[in-house]
Amino acid sequence: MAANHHTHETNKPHRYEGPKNHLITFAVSILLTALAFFAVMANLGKTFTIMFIVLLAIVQAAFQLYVWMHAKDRGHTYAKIGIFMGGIIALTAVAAVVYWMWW
Amino acid sequence: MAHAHTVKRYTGLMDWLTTVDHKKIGILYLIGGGLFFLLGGLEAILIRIQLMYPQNDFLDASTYNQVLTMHGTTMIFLAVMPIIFAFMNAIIPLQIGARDVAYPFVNAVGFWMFFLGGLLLNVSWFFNGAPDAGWTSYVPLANNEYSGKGVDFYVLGLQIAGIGTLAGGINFLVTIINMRAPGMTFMRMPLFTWTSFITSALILFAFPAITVGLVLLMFERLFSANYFDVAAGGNIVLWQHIFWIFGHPEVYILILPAFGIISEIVSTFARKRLFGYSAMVFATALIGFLGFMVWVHHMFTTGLGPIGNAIFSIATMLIAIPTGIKIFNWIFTMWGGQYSFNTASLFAAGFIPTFVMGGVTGVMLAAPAADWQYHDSYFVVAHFHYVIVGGLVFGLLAGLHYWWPKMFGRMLNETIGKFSFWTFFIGFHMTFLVQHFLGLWGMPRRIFTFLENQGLDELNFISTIGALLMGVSTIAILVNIAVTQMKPRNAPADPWDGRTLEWSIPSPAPEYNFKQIPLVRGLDALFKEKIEGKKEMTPAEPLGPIHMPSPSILPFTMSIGLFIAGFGFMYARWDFDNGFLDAIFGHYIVAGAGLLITLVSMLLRSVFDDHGYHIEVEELEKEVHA
Amino acid sequence: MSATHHAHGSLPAEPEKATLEGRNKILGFWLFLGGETVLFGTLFATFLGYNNVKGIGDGPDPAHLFDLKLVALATLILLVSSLTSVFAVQAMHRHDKSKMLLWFGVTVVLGLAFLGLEIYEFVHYVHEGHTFSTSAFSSAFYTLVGFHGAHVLFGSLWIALLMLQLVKKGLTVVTAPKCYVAALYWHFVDLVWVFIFTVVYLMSKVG
Amino acid sequence: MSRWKQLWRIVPLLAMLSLLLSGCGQENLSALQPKGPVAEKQLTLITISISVMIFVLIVVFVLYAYVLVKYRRKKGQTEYPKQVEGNHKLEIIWTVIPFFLLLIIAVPTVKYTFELDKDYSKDPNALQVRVSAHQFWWEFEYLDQKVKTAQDLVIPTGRVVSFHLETADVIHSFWVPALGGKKDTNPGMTNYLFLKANEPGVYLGKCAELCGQSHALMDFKVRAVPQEEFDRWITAMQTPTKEPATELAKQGETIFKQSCISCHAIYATDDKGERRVLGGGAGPNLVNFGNRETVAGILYNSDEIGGPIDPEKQKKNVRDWLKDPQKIKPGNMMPNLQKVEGSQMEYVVEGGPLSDQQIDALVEFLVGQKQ
Ligand code: HEA
Ligand code: HEA
Ligand SMILES: [Cu+2]
Repeated sequence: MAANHHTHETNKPHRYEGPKNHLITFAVSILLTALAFFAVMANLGKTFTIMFIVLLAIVQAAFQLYVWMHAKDRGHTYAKIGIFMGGIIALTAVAAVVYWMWW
Repeated sequence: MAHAHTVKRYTGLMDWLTTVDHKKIGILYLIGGGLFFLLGGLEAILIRIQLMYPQNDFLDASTYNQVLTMHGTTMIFLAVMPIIFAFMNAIIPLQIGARDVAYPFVNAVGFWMFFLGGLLLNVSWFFNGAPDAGWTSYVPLANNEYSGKGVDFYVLGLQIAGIGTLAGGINFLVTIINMRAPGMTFMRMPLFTWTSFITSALILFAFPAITVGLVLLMFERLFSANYFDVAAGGNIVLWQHIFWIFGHPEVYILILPAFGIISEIVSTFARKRLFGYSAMVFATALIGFLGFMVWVHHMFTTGLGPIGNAIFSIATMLIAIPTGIKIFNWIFTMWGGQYSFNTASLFAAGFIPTFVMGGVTGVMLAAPAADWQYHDSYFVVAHFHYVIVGGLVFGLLAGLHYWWPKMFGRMLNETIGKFSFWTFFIGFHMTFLVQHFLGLWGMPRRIFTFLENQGLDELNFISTIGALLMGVSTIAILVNIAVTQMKPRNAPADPWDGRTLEWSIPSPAPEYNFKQIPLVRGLDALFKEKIEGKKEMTPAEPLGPIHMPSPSILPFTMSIGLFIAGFGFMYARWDFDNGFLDAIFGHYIVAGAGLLITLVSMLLRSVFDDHGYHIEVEELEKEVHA
Repeated sequence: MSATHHAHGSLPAEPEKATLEGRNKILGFWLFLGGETVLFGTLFATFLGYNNVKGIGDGPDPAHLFDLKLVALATLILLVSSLTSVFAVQAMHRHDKSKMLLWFGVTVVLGLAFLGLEIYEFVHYVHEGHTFSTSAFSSAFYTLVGFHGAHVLFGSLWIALLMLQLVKKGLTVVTAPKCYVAALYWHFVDLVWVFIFTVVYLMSKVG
Repeated sequence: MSRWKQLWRIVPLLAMLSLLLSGCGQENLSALQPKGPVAEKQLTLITISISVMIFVLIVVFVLYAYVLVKYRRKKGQTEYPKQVEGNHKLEIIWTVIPFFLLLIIAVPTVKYTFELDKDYSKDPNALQVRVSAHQFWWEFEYLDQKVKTAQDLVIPTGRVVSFHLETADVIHSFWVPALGGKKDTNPGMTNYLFLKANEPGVYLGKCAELCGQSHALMDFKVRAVPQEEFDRWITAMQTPTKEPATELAKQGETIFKQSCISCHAIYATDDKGERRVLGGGAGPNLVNFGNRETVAGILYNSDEIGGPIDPEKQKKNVRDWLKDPQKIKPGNMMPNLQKVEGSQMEYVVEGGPLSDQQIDALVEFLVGQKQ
């Protein structure tokens, strides 16, 4: 990955992008939030519900990251690496505290 | 571009307070970190004098705990990290062929935050005593109930310094990603730049954890939160997790740049390219990643149970593999080379075996069942001083002698340099080799004294003598600097027959670094030109005016604001016995005023754009002959 | 490669990426968000440490305390504000300053509305005996949610300030990256809320 | 070959090192002279890993010494040496070999980590002792025997002792290097640790987690005795001491009951004239105090560790302690009995300040606390 190649990639002329994807993301967000809400109301069992709603949150976050925050566009390699690493480390911390704080 | 020509240049003190030049900031970091190193070293000497004899009463128990805490905290956060930042600032832009860092302003903010945060921490000596709960500040010992006011200084001082470090880390990540010269691909970057890159990434991901930790401790101590109060459902292990989620990556933040420095020096003085360059890069990244997955090895005796202990034990041991790759690659860089000895290369040569000795004891510590014997004993003290002093400090001293001409334009004295190497090397091993045995023989760490008749007397005495020898060495280094400073500024551009870009420009580097951005054609860019018979780099652009950022006092005022706010928060609930002081602290007026100074500075920065100024071609031509 | 070279010329399609300074700013900001992820991760860990396992301590049971209706409304507000900040950035790409101001304005108003709700909620909880110092759990709760609230507050002020700059200086290659970055920040704050909504509020009602 | 010659030079050095390793350290304190199966296993693990590490060090040092000697720059070398990029075969070797070396350590590590973390707290054959750590002293409660003591832990040899580790204040860590260890005492939680002594003896115990000013002085003693002697000791602990014989000691008991008993438990005569354990638990339990190895865990009553008690020494120790406890253990919770210039302990004990004569009475009473 050459340096000039990199500057090049961010300089690509940009097509004007309509609001369609953004609106879809909005609809997805609302939908997923509502779904999580109903999943909790529906009493599907503790472990399942928790896993399910956390999964929904992750999906929604991914949508927002990729569409609203443009992580899907070119020139976002480091942005994605940054968020992804941050996420892994955050998750490790959460998992550790949940498993190894009380015994 | 009518407005761009008003050149604002300050001189004297104002110049240093307002500078946004990465090379000057590098020097500021070196001075700041250097002063704190002397302070931390002095504290180490006090520790060692107290432990010279059994039941010595040179320091009392309470003072000892303060000295101990401040020694660890100062050394880690305020001495070696800033010195690392000094080299990153002074060298990275030069190594990647850049005129500047990505955010000159933020860079200055980073320095001042570190410096004032460090100052805040250290003025605790003059107020209500220094922090005394160890550099790890385990709760509940660090809660109000069991420790002095000093821990507030720890919390706020480190918080401010930490924000500065984070800012610096992001600056270097972006600089390295976006500011490389044409042809300087990632896989052509010098290893110091690479390791600093990974270190910056570790800073980015590790410091937020300690930020949260310090916030929790601050709220617990100053605002009656209850995270760590067992009676309120709190749990003290949380602090240990958060501290070490930060703390372990922190030790790799420290050591990786030293690996980089050693790689540069070994390769330069062996006159050979680095053996296994790609493996070195890969190993660095792997160490960085694994570094986040092993923190529980500091908590083997906390009682997490065998499953957790075993998992983190194996993860920890794995780090030996990429580190070993580095060690062997250095040795094989020298293999078939022509290693020559001067102060810089001696320190680098001393690094390799010494660091390995520290590393292998690390792997020993990684075995939980055995660590139950080592933990919190002098064996651990020996381990981490072997990696930190024998590793990192050797690396930094090597770097100091290596890059001194580039930073200051003068060559350090070799005779004094060699003297300081040998005294440091011998003193170091004398101090810390015996501590392994002290630990195994049953001496716990963090004790202000030990009883006689426990078989610990002789080794402690030897250890103290060694520390004094390191003190002699440190003084020799200071003398060397003073002597050198009195000599004329006549260092050649390339005193060591260097291989990387920083040696292609004058010593010290001009403020714009490269008159023309160089075109990089391979690894060891300068060396590549040299063997093709060229004297200097091929420029990648025609000579033209160079845009420079303006100096600014705002980084300084921002940090001063936080410094004041720190005091305000600490003493908000304090009884001064003085109506006026009680009023202004008690109503958060001081805290608010401090924050206001910071916010207004930020606002000013945001509202008034910095157009910078240009250095014109005529000026550039002139400076070449000057 | 200076900002000033472009400042007065015709604006490129993506003004935020036209200068090296702008690109640096965006990249650095993304990385900063990576750090923020760890920051919030640690706060979530703290919260979960006290929520999930044992040690809830004194004070009212969160399962009864938390009012999901209010939180759902807050969620909606924040989601919409995220969308409006997208619109602002799109307007920026069309070089439509007044639409930009409009959408950013809506974003700020929604942000403040969210904050209002949150303050109302906190006051209510405190009346119920769920104060900052009630228990480890309550301390962790206020720290996590409060940190997020502080982010919303900061974001609102920041975007408001940028609107002022837009009015005064216009849309240039200097102001554009700032606006883009502020929008990124706003999305991130919204994204964190998605997890707070899930982990703090919804999960308190599970089981 | 010169490389092998280099190796031989290191051998005497190594021999010295291992001598230092095995022969030294004080018996009863050193982790290298294990006196029980836990410490023995830990030493095995330590030995395995040290051997691997010494092997690594030899390899690195020999290679390195060779390189430093052979490839230093010589006069007249102006040409650059050959620029070598790397060598895949070599790189694979130094990735794979360390991996296997690690395996040698990892297997026993995992095995012992599980083995030594076994929970004996429900095992009827194990002696159950609750350890309660305080700033800066240790309390030991024999759960089945209903006996409490402080500073001196008495255990039977050849029997697993299961410790229930707790704390009254901050984190401490329970460590007896010669028997094995260690584990933290965490507020609000109980940790379990088991140890076993092979042979009779007195082993030194330490606090291994910074716990405040006198962390350094938070020592305790483990006296391992044969089972019968242990049983006798338990019986002695359970049997009330006799009324003090001398006037002085009687006076001492009166002062004790007035000034000390709110914190310290001891056998004394209650209102009904019955002798039983009276007193609070905020300070160390003083039952059988006269038989303790030390005063305050650090002032030795005998000339050598585990030796017979020297009554004069013991009296002096008790008196020194009572006259200025802050000097001996800075930051401890015990109030002053007399006025002490510049003491960091602000208050003086209830009924105090005591005269020198009263202190003598207390000393007399306390040293008499034994069967
Ligand atoms: C620069 C700092 C630094 C570095 C680089 C390291 C490196 C390592 N550390 Fe260390 N460590 C500290 C600083 C550092 N440490 C500090 C400050 C503490 C104490 C904190 C406190 O409590 O105050 C500590 C404590 C500490 C502990 C906790 C001990 C305890 O408190 O009980 C452990 C346990 O696993 C550990 C392990 C390791 C390991 C496995 C490495 C590895 O990275 C080492 C890897 C290197 C090698 C192994 C050598 C080279 C390799 C070869 C030649 C290949 C062949 C080798 C083998 C097959 C073994 N360290
Ligand atoms: C970067 C980190 C670093 C560095 C460089 C050092 C350097 C040294 N350290 Fe320390 N150390 C720590 C980090 C570090 N240390 C940490 C984290 C702890 C744990 C703290 C804790 O438990 O909480 C610790 C603990 C620690 C202990 C254990 C104390 C205890 O547990 O009770 C000891 C004891 O020997 C010690 C000694 C030394 C010595 C002799 C040096 C020497 O190498 C120092 C050499 C330097 C000098 C000798 C300079 C002397 C200065 C002058 C001569 C000039 C003076 C003049 C002026 C000020 C104008 N250190
Ligand atoms: Cu570690």
